[in-house]
Amino acid sequence: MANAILARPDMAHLTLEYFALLRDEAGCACEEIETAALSLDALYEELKTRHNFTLPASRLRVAVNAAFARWDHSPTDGDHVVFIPPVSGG
Amino acid sequence: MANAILARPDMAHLTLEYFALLRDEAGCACEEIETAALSLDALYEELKTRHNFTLPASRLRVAVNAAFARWDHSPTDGDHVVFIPPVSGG
Amino acid sequence: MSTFLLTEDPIDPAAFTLALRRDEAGGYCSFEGWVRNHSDGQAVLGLDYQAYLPLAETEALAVLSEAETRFDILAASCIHRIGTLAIGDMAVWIGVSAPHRDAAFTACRFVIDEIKRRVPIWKRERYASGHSEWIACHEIMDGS
Amino acid sequence: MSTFLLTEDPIDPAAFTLALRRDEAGGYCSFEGWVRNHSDGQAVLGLDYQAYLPLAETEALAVLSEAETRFDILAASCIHRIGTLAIGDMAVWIGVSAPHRDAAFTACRFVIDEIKRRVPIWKRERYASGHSEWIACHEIMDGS
Repeated sequence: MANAILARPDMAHLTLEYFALLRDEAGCACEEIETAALSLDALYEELKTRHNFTLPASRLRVAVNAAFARWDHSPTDGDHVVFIPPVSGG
Repeated sequence: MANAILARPDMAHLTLEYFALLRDEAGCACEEIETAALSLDALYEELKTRHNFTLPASRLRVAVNAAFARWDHSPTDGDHVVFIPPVSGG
Repeated sequence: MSTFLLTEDPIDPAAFTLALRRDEAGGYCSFEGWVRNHSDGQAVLGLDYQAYLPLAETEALAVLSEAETRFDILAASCIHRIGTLAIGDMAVWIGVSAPHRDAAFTACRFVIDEIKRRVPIWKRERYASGHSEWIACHEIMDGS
Repeated sequence: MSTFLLTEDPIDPAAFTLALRRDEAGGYCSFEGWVRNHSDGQAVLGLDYQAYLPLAETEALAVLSEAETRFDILAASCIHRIGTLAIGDMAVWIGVSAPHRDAAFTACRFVIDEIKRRVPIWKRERYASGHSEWIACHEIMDGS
């Protein structure tokens, strides 16, 4: 139980959806993951390593459950997370 | 013949077309006149008196044969003259 | 390149818009003037437009041609209606195609502003009060 | 008041334009983005658009609502296409009605600029060279 304080034993189950360059680099539009990441920032670094994403977090925004979120937000079990590459609509 | 120098014996036959307020005040869209006026400026003063036009020449432009003209232009026999009230298209 | 039409019929810009299409065009801006039900606090029933046709055509084409010279656009056209118009009727249509949106917007705005300023077309407002009045938008222009 | 539509079908603004009509409206400005055959000197064959639908809808409606608050307009709407587009296809349409033309132009320009800046829609350009590339228009936004 001392571990709980350091490592967060309750892994969060998340749905990730990818768009544009991130989708190409991840090789999928959607994936479900278990993560111990305590922030969206940490989550992106985890995924960046796994998928070799080329975009730094500084060029992205992030949304949780279809609303923009802060990078220090802590993802919760069941969250739907989308990292938003630079947009180019119009 | 001495009169010719002072009064221009050759009267010009002109077609006048009126628009907007000038048409309403003249009571006609078009008229043919004979004039001895030596400039469009003088012609307008002549017509202003005849039709009780309320617009001063300073608020008008003038066109001869479908092209904008100068007020000191001398109308020639056969000319088609239009005085242009302030426009308001669009 | 540019087309100007004065018409007594309801304006239908479809064919004109189509003629502005270019493979190099990335932006298209259009403006429509509609007859609105009020003017300077007075209730308006409708408008009557008159135009001095030959000079209006020359002058409007000059405006369109100036727009094509001054701005990085591909084509610009304008249709102006004359006669008796009711509330909601389209009085004027302008369309501009350009490689990029900035020039499309700027040129479209330029064309409607210049059309209003210098093309010999006149508008009479018919008020609910029964009164009607020719509207004057320009004041003295230049020496000519 | 304002409507936003994301669609995989060709854009048809007719019904949307009709819904912007008001008896108090004297000016209507619209903008269309068309797929053009070049970009930064490269020949373009077409575009692919992706959108994060729920957030794109929320954010585009926020842009339209901001336009209605900031400018003296009556209504503003936008349609954005997604999927695979060819040269000449309409990628985006914006329409704004207002009592006077100045607000119509300003608000229409505001909407397209903000849509491009912050709505989660992405464009990939397919080049004649065979290469294709996701285009980045925004850089860092704010802290969020």
